Amino acid sequence: MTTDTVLDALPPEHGEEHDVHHIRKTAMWVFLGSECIFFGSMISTFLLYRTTTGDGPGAELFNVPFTSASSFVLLMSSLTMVLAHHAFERHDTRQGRVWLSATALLGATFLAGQIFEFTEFVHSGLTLSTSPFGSSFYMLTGFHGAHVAIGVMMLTAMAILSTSGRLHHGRGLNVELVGLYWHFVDIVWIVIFTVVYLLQV
Amino acid sequence: MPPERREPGPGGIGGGRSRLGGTGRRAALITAAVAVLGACSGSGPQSALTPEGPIARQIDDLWDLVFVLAVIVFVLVMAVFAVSIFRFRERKHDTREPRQIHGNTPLEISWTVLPAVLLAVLAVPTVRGIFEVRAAAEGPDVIQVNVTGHQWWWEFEFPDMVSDDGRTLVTANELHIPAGVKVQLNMTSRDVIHSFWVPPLNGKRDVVPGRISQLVLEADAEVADKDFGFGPGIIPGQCAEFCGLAHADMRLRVFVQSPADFEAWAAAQLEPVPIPTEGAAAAGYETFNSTCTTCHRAVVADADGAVTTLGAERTLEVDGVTFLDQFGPDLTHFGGRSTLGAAILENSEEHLADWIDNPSDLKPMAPLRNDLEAGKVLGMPSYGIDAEQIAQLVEMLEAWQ
Amino acid sequence: MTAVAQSVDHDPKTGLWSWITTVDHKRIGLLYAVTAFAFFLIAGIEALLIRAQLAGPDGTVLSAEAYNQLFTMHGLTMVFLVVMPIASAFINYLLPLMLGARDVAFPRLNAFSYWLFLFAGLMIYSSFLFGGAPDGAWVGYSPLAGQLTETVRMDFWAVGLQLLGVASIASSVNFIATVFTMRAPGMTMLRMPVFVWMALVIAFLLLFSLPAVGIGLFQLFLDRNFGAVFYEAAAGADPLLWQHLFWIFGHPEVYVLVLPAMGIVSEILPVFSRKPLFGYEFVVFSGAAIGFIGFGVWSHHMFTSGMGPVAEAGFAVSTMIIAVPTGVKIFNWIGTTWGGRLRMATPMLFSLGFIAQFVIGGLSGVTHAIVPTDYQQHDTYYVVAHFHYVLFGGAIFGYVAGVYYWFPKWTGRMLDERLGKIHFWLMVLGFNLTFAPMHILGLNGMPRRTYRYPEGLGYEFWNGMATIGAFIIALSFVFFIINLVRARRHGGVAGDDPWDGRTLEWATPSPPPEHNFDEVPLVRSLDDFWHTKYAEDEEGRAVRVPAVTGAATDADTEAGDDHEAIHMPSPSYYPALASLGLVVFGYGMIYLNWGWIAVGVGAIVALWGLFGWSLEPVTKGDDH
Amino acid sequence: MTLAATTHPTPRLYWMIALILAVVTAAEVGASYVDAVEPVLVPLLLVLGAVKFGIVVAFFMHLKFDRPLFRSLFLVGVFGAIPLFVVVLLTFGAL
Repeated sequence: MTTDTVLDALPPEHGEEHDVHHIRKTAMWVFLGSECIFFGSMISTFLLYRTTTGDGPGAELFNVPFTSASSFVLLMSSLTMVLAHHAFERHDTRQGRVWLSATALLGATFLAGQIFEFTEFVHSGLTLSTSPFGSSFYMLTGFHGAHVAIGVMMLTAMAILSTSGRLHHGRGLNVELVGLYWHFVDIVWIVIFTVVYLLQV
Repeated sequence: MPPERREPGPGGIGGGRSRLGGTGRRAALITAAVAVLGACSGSGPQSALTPEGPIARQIDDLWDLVFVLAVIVFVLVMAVFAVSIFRFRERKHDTREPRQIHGNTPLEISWTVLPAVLLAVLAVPTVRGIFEVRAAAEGPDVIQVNVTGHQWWWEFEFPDMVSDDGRTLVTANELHIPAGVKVQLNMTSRDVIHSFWVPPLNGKRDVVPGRISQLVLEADAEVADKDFGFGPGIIPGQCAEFCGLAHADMRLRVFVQSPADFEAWAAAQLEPVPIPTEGAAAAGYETFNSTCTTCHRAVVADADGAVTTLGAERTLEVDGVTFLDQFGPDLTHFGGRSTLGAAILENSEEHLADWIDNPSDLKPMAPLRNDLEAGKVLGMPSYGIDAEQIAQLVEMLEAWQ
Repeated sequence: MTAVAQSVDHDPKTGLWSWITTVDHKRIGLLYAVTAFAFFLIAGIEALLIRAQLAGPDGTVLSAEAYNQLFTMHGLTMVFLVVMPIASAFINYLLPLMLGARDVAFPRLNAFSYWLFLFAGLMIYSSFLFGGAPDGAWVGYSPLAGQLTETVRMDFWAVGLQLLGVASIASSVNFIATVFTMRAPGMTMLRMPVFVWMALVIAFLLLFSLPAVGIGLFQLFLDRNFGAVFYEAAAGADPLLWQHLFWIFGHPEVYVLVLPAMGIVSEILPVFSRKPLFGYEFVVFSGAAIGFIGFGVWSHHMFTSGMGPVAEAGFAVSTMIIAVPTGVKIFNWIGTTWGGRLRMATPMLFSLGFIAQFVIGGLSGVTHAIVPTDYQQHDTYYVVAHFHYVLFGGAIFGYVAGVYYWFPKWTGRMLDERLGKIHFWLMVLGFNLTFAPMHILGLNGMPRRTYRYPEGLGYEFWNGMATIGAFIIALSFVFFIINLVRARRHGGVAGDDPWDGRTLEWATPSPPPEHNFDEVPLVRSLDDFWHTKYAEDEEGRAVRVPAVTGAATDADTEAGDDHEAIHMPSPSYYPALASLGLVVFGYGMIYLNWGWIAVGVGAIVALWGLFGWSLEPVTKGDDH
Repeated sequence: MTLAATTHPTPRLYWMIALILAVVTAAEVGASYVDAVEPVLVPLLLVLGAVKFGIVVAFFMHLKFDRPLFRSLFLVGVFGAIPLFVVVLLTFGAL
């Protein structure tokens, strides 16, 4: 961070009402910065143990075509997310709700793919206890999956709330913030997909 | 008082006591206490400030340098600070407000640059010291020792000291080394992280499961004759990394011997001990062979000279090196050791009897959590052996000199 | 200034429920302070027991088992339940006031952080009732921490720290958002008080360091309870990974503990020297530099672990570099006193004590950077001496200075100067008597975390001295407590600005009203409040500005003040509910064999709290 | 400082970006199966991954158009984490 940009951060305009939206976005970006270290720790644990497979199976288990497909699904959910945000900005609640639901659905599809993948791996003999490779693989992808699941829950909640008109800027849950979170989960997967799957083949 | 230092350190004579006593600025009491009581609180046989070998001395020289610099910096800074406090403290009749000084850039730059220069100067011997102290010992004279850290004792194996029938020299908690010779320790742990530390001979080194760490010990030639309070040439040390319940009681002793004495010791250690054939000791042997050998190891010979190693041989492979991994210390020459319980008690019949009766009374351990199947050992259990059997065992073990 | 306080229509609400549901940063700050002080007394008793055990050779006051629990809990309590929350108390109370704001950015998130801290702290201490407290040292080195799975002691540690971490990340996000978005008009970044800067730096430190240890704790927890093998050497794992993840957090954490105290001292010295802080920008940027470089030195806790000489040399150099900005701060503090008119009131005494003792701690820190000497010092009492000089002689002295300084603002009452001075001198004496000898003990080969030492190694005398010193420290705090209790009723009335302060909090009544400022102040310079009171003559000396009735706030009033329009956030019980749910969830995780019910109940309660929280309007009748 | 939120991207741009992302992903997967790129596979994949990362952050998360403060906050996280963990892995000799 250059000092210039820090010092640029001028206080908001005069007046009683601070820009709630701006405050929340600041907080969300701060939180996402922190999440970089969170996932960074897990990714480096995985990199440390990527060949520590002991007697168990290793990266040869990966089914790259399958995971590419589910990566694509998650990538496209970022598109639907941003379209949902765009719709809500134009106060088009109906279209926004459609895109929100699509995003949640794509997220759920990704999760289903992950559950399928985990089941396959466990059947092939890779569990949390098999080796440090197994431990770090399941932890990294599992925590990412948990982030997706939380995102799906928030998206679903917002889609439902929007039907009763209870979704607006004054509340904690709002489309732009959840969108930032959702895109972040997507870019983390971009890194995981590259580092864990593609580089192992 | 331990023997005096090799030479008076720049900070003063007498180890760390008087040199550090002055650091508490306001603690005039401590400084006074140092002066008064200095004579009766020597720096002790386990002190890092009384190096007994070239490596520890190199570290100590570095310490002397940084300590003197730190004291100079401290005195200068505190002098200015004290002047400021006394000169500018509020006085009754001076009601004038002070001049509002907001800063001074040249001053700021100089007190940023000066410490940086000082530290850069310190960085040079530091980096050099790291590589020198860390350097592995090389050459034909170097004695190799494989060290296995256990909760809560030390196992030593001399892989190059082999008997005619192929047995290596194994001992526990008491490490004998020849004076004036480099001894290379190759260390690993079977359970948690330990740290091997004999301050007068070198700094400490963590002993990490799954890794081999190395440490070189070297004692000056005359150390073999010096008495640090435990007998000639005996230097205490202990585990320095918190390793659970009995961490405080995971001690060790290094016996620095003249090369000739060391050779003799090694040769004697490689000999098996005799199986007692009569009296109480023979009965003790029965008990030993039926109970103790579950964990302990001993090399014995019968009357015909046939050598047997009692107790299962267990090993641990780390990075291609094989370490011994017995559940309990090798007891072959137990009677010849000066301590028991990982150097926490003098080796006497009385102490040994108490120890066998209930080890956890003397040293906090958790033998109830042992799971030998899984290789988990957290101390020696009490077997509820009666007093007579204990006496027999004691007699036998103490006879194994 | 006092006159305006009456015109506001918010009733001062009282009673237990009002404290549980409060979202007022000042009340939350006080809650933090009281809770942290209670934990401080507990940690102090633990320390006294430890010192009693070590008073002589082969101590028998405590068993090894009890000793290991007590030193673990002492460390854990002091770091996570005393110093961090006391810093949080100051930041909570002062940050909005110093910035000219009405509250922090997220008042309910703030309440959530407090309740989660309290409940997690109580949860960790409840382990004493469930078979014993954590006993693997606060650093919880693997594989030792993963070893004793028969007891849940280290599960309490792992889950408790995780929850405390969540609380700290939440408050960090909150404080950062507050500093970046809630400053009063004209309050540019370089007009912020140094204390605010330090709060901002530590918020970033926590934000970027806690996730690392959080992952480590998850891994350890999975190892202990779900058969994972992150730290299982037999499976090929490397236990040093834990040390990296821990110290990537643990080292910045040290600065988290001490930087707010440095901020406090940087506020107190100018006020009692009657001079501005010498080199404000340098103090600010050196603080930021300490924070930044603080992320590049973690491995100096691992010099004996066997990273290899290249890594050791690199971290030695980075550790030396961090001494430079630390020195800059000290020189600037001395520069602040130089040429001033030093009023030796209690806050000033504690600040001066801070400087002297911190210098010792800083210099002994430099000796750790000289790696070969650290091979001898590491894990000995020398290290214990070093970090107590930094964290007790430094941080705690700074926080006590802060209590003496701001107590009038919090309560409207002055603390007694005579008792304060007795407290100070006893604490200086006791502190140095306790910890100076530990340098000597460590260099003479006494390792830390040992529950007993034998005769014959020369440790008796200095251990005895240290024990006497510890009890003198305890005695000094008796005077502190008497002072606090007495002052609540009988202390002199403080008025708004008892110390002739420089920062905006002194422009408010003591204690400040719920909404802090009737009018949001307009800030035109650093130390703006001071400049409404004083100008400089041609010699550069401060001269009193002829009293304009009222000060900053009145002079800078914006038009159309209408107190009715000040909307403060409504009280809410959802934050407390959500944190309670998380802690119940935590208990369930610890007792997995029967705790799935608790896991479920906790999750539901937490979600209920979070959803209720995100759906309820911030302010009543503010449903736009 | 300007609040550049006025220059908001359009759905058309979003679709375009999604198309680019899809193409890059396909290229990545393809590259990992082609023997010819084997020698440069690691840097290639890292670069392509970084490109995708950057595009999503800049456009979908609006970082390109939003306040510089947000950019700083996030970049501190990303560019703080990378050297930090590179150093950790270097001490293990794992890179």
